[in-house]
Amino acid sequence: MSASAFSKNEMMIVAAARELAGQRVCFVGVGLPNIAVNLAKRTVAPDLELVYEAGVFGARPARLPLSIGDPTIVTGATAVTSMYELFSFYLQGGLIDVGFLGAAQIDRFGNINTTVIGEYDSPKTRLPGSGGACEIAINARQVFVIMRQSARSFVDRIDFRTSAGNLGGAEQSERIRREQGWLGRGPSVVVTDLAIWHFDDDGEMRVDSLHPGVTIDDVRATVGWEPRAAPVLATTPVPSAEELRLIREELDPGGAYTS
Amino acid sequence: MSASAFSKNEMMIVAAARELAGQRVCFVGVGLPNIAVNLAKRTVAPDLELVYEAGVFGARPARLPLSIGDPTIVTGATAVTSMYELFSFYLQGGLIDVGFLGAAQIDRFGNINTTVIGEYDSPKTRLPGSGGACEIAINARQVFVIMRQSARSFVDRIDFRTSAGNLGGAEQSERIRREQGWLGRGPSVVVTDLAIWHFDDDGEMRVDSLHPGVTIDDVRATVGWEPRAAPVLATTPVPSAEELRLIREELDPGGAYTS
Amino acid sequence: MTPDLIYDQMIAAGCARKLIFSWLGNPGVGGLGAIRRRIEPATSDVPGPDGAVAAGRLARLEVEEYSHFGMVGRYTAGAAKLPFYPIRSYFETDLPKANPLIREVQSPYGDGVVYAVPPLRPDVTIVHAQRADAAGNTQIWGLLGCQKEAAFAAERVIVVVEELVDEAVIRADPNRTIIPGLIVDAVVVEPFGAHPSYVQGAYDRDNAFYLDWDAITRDEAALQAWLREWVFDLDGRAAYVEKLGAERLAGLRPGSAPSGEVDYGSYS
Amino acid sequence: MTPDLIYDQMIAAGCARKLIFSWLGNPGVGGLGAIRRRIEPATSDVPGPDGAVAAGRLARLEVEEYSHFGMVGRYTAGAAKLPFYPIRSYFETDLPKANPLIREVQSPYGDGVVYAVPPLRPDVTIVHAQRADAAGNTQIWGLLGCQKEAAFAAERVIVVVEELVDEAVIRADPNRTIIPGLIVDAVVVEPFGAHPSYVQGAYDRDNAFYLDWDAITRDEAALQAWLREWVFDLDGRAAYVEKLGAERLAGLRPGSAPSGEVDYGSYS
Repeated sequence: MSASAFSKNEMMIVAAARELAGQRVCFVGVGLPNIAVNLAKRTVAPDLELVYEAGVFGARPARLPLSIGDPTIVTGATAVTSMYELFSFYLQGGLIDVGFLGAAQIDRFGNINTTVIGEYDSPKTRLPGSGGACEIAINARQVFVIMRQSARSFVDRIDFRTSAGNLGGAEQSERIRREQGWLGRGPSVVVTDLAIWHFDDDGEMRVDSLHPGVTIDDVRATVGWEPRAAPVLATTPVPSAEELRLIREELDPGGAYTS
Repeated sequence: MSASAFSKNEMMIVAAARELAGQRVCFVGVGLPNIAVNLAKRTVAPDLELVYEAGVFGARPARLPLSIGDPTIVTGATAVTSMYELFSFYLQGGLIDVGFLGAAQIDRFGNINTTVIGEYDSPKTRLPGSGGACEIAINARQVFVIMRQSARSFVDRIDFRTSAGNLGGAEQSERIRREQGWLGRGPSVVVTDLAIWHFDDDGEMRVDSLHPGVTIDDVRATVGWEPRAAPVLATTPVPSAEELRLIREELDPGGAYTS
Repeated sequence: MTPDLIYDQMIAAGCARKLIFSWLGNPGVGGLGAIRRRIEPATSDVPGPDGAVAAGRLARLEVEEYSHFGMVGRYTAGAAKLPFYPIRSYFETDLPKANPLIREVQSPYGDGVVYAVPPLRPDVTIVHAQRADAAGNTQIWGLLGCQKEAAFAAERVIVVVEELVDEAVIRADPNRTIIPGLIVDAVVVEPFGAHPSYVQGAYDRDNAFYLDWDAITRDEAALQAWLREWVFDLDGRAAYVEKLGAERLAGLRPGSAPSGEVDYGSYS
Repeated sequence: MTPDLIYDQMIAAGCARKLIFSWLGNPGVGGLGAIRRRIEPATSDVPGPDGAVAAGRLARLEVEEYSHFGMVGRYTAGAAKLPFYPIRSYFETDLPKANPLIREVQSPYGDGVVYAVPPLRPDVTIVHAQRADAAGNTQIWGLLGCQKEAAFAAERVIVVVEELVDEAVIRADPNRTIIPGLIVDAVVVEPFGAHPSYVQGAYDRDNAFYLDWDAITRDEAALQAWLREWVFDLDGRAAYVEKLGAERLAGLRPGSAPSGEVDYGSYS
């Protein structure tokens, strides 16, 4: 693949990383968020403080961490804490600006399923489960989501609500967040391999930007409801040569995430 | 003072230290317990694990700690923990064999006051307060008490119950300890400058041994109730030359506790 | 807490009846086939090609599921002998419906409700660490996870270490001691004992193993063959390490990143 | 939490209206006169010999009292944004009667009652530490007390350090970082800033000061004279340290007890 060509996954990761510009403290979820956040740290957000749920604040991974418990997130970090302290004082304590999550299913209000496809007691597919996602979803000030978009993942009804998004809409979400004293305002962006979505005032997600070569019909074909689009749809700027170099040479030379 | 002569305080500390023979893990209270336990560690209980509430397990103080937060309890210790972990996992978790406490007032059932003399809201004397004593009293498997004995300290009714002993007697104490799931069996010995007391089956303390030169009338004159005595009263063996040397040369050369 | 390859292996070998967890997977790679085959009816009905331990012959795996913080709270309550641990998670999720042990508790200050998780008291907690002394005083640096809480909560504790050190090494730096010998029942000295996972400062994750596992775990026959070759037919862990080969292990050694020293001061 | 000499000084100087605590005293020596005079009616009625700040002119000190674990629980709940923290203390004591904020809470598992303490969120937490970098990343060894919880619970955090170090020193040993710069509002570099108390590895407690304090604190006039000489008439902390004198401070230096080094490993 030449430097000017790029894969859908590369576009998704680059677009997600760029959303972190200006953010300060980011809780890094397992999988795609891990590579997107590490790319952001090397590009638009060099001062970003990376928080890993295994107990690291201020990580400076010398390579892409193979998992969210990789020793490279410890060496050179600002602080290592127990998970107890990380979840109690950093996350529930309200110090996280952005929680960056992946998802298997998402609905129009940004509610997330990472638990099961099918019935809980008799699942068609057993997924990893919450991990820290359900607590990140309500305690991080904002939630960013990165996931591949398909009719199986963008669904009208998620099979299990692992992590709360805008619940049944902004009105309900804001009331419950206020009543329960949640620190987070909920999901603010969803980046996929096709598009960038933000959330309307009523809490439903809206396509704002299509990745190069993607049409709104491509998006419709991969969403289980009639999706909303911004009046004027932007086109996501293509990955820069430097972004591609970082992904291909430093972060994911094996192409595990991006090929 | 010659090696064969000794003060009442020295006798008290020596007698208290000897009670620790065979014990494994001791939570060291502020004041007199500190010197008694450090003497025990150097004599009858070299394997005793000293726990200090400021967050040390397995202390090996090179000198008598000036307080229970002295840096000498850290250097050479097995482990340092936060107070949260010390109180949660070591004490409330049930790992402490003996809690060694001092007291300003004690009643016949071993209930302890270290809070106020007089009314709580308008005290005659404001004492230090609980510190960790109220939690040591119910969580340590046994409680040892060391205190000077006088009509002001051995009282019929304590002015404030800071730390639970045998409550109104063994029957009530055992019922509540069972119901509440307390790990401790309560007080088992009180060592004073005059005598050694243990507890009868009904939960009331009983003089078992008088220090050399002390009569039962001396004890009666310093107790605010009619004290019980064992049928045959022992005489506490005098301090050995080595015990006195350790106190005078190593532990309390200034005589702060023992003169 | 976070079942990964070693749980997949144990479950494939028939060692487990129930899984209490918050996240399961092959981190950064994919799924765990042995576990999925015992949870998903469509796959768990398929008998395995192997004898008694084939997945198809084993009962469905019971599942009791929390979030990470929920598991941390459970161990914390277990270690502290608390009847419950309060956390702010689970609101408006389906987890309390899936697990009736996640319950609400009222604040006694009239300011609302939080969720509670019950104490967890493992029969045995096994901790891997860089070093311990013969008395079991154990030091760990790098990620601490929930190992301290899980150890204090347990009935028995086994510590597996890369290196057995003199007591003086431990006592020179007491702030690094995570688990006191007081609660340790056995110390096992087993270098590379965490393979294919890593130990901070000692070796890296054997990522080839994790990648290879993805194919193995999808195929019950391959998994059982792996267990025969790498577990049942070997005489203990040392044989496993020898079979991995010195070259493979040497390739996992990281460069050096020393901590520097601090001074505790001598107060006598 | 444990008011000692510095609290006695602040209260004598009229800086406090209320004391929230679990133990008060001059550790290993005796009582705190300024505090007692503002709690005990018999003594607090006696006007002090000095002007506006004399104890007799000051209102009775409000008192809100817990045990050590209660205070630890309060800070923990404050740091974790929990509405309460459950502990097994206080049963069959007079403390819940003396402090109505100590309340019972039912276990949602039907296995009884524990006590709860409410969150404590200080306006400011001041922590003394061995070292921090310019961003406020703070490392402590030796006793940790409840400093981490108190810092995370606070609205603002001030760290006072013996030594300002390069960021690389902190990052070389991340397990020693107790407080991240993220929550620190100011770093104050003030060697001997903990005097008359100690700093692990840096200096010992100035025990003569504690012993001397016993006479000073019993006498309001002597205490006010001490405040004039050592606080009000001095131009900051450096002047206080200079006035103590190099010889006195040199006598507080401990011998060396190095921690040894560990290796975090370089994974790139």
